Amino acid sequence: MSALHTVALLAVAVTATATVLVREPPRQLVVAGFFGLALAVLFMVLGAPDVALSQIGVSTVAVPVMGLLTLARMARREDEEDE
Amino acid sequence: MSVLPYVVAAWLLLVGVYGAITSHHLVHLVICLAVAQSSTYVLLLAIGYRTGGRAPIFSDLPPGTPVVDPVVQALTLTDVVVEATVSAVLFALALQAHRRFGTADPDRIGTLRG
Amino acid sequence: MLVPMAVACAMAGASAFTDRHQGVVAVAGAVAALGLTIALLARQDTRLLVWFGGWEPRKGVAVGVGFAIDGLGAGLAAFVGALGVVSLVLAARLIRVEGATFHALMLVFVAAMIGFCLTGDLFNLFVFFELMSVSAYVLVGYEVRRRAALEGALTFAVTNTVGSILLLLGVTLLYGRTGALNLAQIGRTLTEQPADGLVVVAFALIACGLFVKAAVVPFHMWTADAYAVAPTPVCILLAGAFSELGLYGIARVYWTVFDGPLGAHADALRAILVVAGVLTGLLGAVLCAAQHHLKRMLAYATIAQVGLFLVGLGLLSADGLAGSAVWVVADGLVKAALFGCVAIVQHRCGDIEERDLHGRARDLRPLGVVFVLGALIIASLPLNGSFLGRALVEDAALKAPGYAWVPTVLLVVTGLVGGTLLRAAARVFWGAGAVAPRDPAGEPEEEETGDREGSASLLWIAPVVMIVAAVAWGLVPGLADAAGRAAAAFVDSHGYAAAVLDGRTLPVHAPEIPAPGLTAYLYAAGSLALAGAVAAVALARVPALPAPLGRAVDALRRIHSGRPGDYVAWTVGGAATLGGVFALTLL
Amino acid sequence: MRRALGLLALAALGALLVWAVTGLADFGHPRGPYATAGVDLMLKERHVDNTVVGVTFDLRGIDTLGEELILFCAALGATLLLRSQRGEGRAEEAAERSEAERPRIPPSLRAAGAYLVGPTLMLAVYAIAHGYLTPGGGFQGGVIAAAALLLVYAAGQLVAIERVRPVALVELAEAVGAAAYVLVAIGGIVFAAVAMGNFLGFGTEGSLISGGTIPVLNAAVGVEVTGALTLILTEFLDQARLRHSRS
Repeated sequence: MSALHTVALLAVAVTATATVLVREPPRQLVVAGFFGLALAVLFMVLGAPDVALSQIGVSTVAVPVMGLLTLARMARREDEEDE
Repeated sequence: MSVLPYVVAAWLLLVGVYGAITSHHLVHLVICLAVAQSSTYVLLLAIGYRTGGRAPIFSDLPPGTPVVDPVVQALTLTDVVVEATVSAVLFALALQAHRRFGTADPDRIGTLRG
Repeated sequence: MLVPMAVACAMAGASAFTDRHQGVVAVAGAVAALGLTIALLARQDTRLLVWFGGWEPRKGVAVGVGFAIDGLGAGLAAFVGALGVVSLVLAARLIRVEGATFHALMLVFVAAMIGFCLTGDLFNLFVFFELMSVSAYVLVGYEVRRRAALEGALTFAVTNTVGSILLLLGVTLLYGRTGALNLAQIGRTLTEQPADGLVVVAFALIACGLFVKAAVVPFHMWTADAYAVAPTPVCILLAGAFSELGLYGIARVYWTVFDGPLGAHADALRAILVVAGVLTGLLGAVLCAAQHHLKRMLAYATIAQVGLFLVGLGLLSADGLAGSAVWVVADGLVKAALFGCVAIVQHRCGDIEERDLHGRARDLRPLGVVFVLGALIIASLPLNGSFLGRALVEDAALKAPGYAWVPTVLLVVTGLVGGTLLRAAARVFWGAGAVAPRDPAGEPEEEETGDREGSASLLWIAPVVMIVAAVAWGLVPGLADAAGRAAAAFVDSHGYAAAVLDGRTLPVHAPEIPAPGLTAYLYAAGSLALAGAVAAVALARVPALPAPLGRAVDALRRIHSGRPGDYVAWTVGGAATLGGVFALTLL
Repeated sequence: MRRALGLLALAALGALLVWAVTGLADFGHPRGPYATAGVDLMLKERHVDNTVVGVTFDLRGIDTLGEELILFCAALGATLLLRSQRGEGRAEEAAERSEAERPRIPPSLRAAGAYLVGPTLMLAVYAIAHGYLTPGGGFQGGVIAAAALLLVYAAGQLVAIERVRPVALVELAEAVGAAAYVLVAIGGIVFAAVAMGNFLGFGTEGSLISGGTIPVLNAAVGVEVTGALTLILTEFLDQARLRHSRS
């Protein structure tokens, strides 16, 4: 249980809380990306490079982008309904 | 302090589910579920960690070096991919729901009762 | 031995979804699955062990993933395979399939359920659990153009995701304690020391995950929303096998892992499970009676029946388990038949609301006969599968001290459900009774997209075959004894561990399974009478419920708000409650 | 009321969880025979250096098979759900496409491009440095490939602001989607075939199951993951790009 572990864990906890508490979807997705990064760092510290790698790919890139695209689609549709 | 990793894992679950309960936007809901799911990764890897252990990849290690548990890493890999796929399906559903109902608020979606 | 089948399904799925003969390929794959599982069932005398990749246990330490196939698991798997064939055949007629995606998903769904029945590894259990969930989300939401389908799929997916997270956390805790993932191995390691908080909480988490699947109160909220909107073939699989598999998972995990460490508190656990089952049964029955949307009615009927199965399982005795097993199969067949009937009515009349259909299906009366027969079987008409299974459960309950009241509950629940279905049949097929009152909570349902043209002869055959099978199932000679033997082997955790880890087979002494006695016939008569009474009262428009009761029912229905947030809240609440109760009683 | 119930339940659940985890072995001192056994078997009997890959694809290969099926389902499902809403005939799609010229790029997408360049570059660098360490991690390879395509696409989105006619991009998306279909199918079949060979080898140990199958499975998984993720992301991108022509 080194200081490194502690820092990484706390970073994960904080970013996770932020991810949940930030309610505006686009911003939240960005926060979620940083949460994914924090997780990946933690995994590195825990000696799991493979997991860290796929974690970066999934929860830093894939999931937020899917969310952003979903939001983009929703936003555009709402614009059309306004028009 | 040796339970801190486990407590953090539990915290991830709680905060994620809390977000899911109080969510007012489907995308937010999905992300909160992802957070909750990540608690399982943390718990798995924390359980498998061995103090002073190296990553269980022996290309640059002499055999016999203490390493962290490779099994939990394999499980976590599976888990990560599962989360990604579930999120994808949920996002797709959310998109369709927004199209049909004109809202992304899970509480204002609803034709089924009782 | 299983996996060639699962893989065959996967490949059929993959190829089906590149070429165009998907229907044939799919049915062929399902039939292959059925054949293989029946072959498994045929040799149910001993446990069949399959260690994938040939990773035999080393010095009693299971290093690989193994399937431990025993009678009950193989039987359930074969049953799933059969249902899969039926629903795929129906799908060929019933659903306008775009591409082959639907068949591919159905095959994967069936394969996952079969694997879930056979696996002997905890994490592998989770993987198959997740696999069937994901395929089911998509299948439920298959008819994307209907709002209800989307909503059902959403709540279904959200709630079950939470459930699977809880399940996986429980698995992780167990791995952290025992460093093993093989069920038998975990059980053996856990018995070495007294159970503590970790074991109990892990059990609670795993149970919650599986209860969500099994739709046990209060984890049942998503069920009606999902079942009511899924395409009929999917409904057959969901209502016939999906929920029941949750219970099977509980039984499997309990009798391999937690029987040893928690065996000392079996009485407390028995009480908890039976009470949960009774609550589920009663709630399901009441809500079923309050329904006018035929498919939702059947969905709540499923919940009620699942509760009763949980009672049989929760008695934690071999014959109770055997009873539930027999009952599950019969009920699955009946449910398939009923859903088939509803599908035909919908196909003809383009409507599914009992009140709108009032008397409009007069020309389908033969079908109405099938429907009525199904309702009567649910109310445990003697000499059929349901009756046999229920009789076994009743015997088990009467044997267990302090549970003599259970058969009465079974009587009430089955009577209520059967009566409701009779009422619906009388209204829809014979136009009996006055037009049902407008349903305050329900809202008009869009039509399901099914091809109207094309002969429905196939549709007609399926329900008849199912209902006949359900009756015949109860007449299979020696069925009760076979089920009893299988169940006895199932609950014998020491024998399981010895077979899996040491390759030794211990002798199993099967319980004495009596033929259904007089009491069984009396109870059956009772629930049949109750069913008739319920139907008559409902049709005669006697003010069925005193006002406060009516308000209570409305309140109950309002709880099922269709909001994911609420459902998640209920799920977590249930998890906390279950965990708390376990913590208080099992230590 | 829901929030209150939820908080209450969560508090109780949290208490239970904390109670449970105190029963775990101290952090850094795992128990159990599985880990060491797995490492030894991988090194002695399979001669694979990356024991994680070994465990994933050999010791617990069946889990990975199931997981690939999950991916398969999700890819099919996302496609199904997303395609259906513009699947009502090519004509309409063509209309949508013509409308899709010079779309207003929503700010969130710019945010996507801007925020994701950093992490993804880091990812790429890390992948290169890490590739030597783990010969072919199927997931990682697949994820990175998909992410790379995604970055290209995001860049395309940013470029599209400068009035590059986006029709080409849509066509590209369609093509990539179609290709991804095939990839998923092939990946699934190859994986299943090899895995089945592996399982059917039950009894004749060592013959079929050697370190030899691991790279194959690895490759198959890589193909499958790439295909599936690419397919899913492409579908979402199409959604974001095509204009919705019905109310």
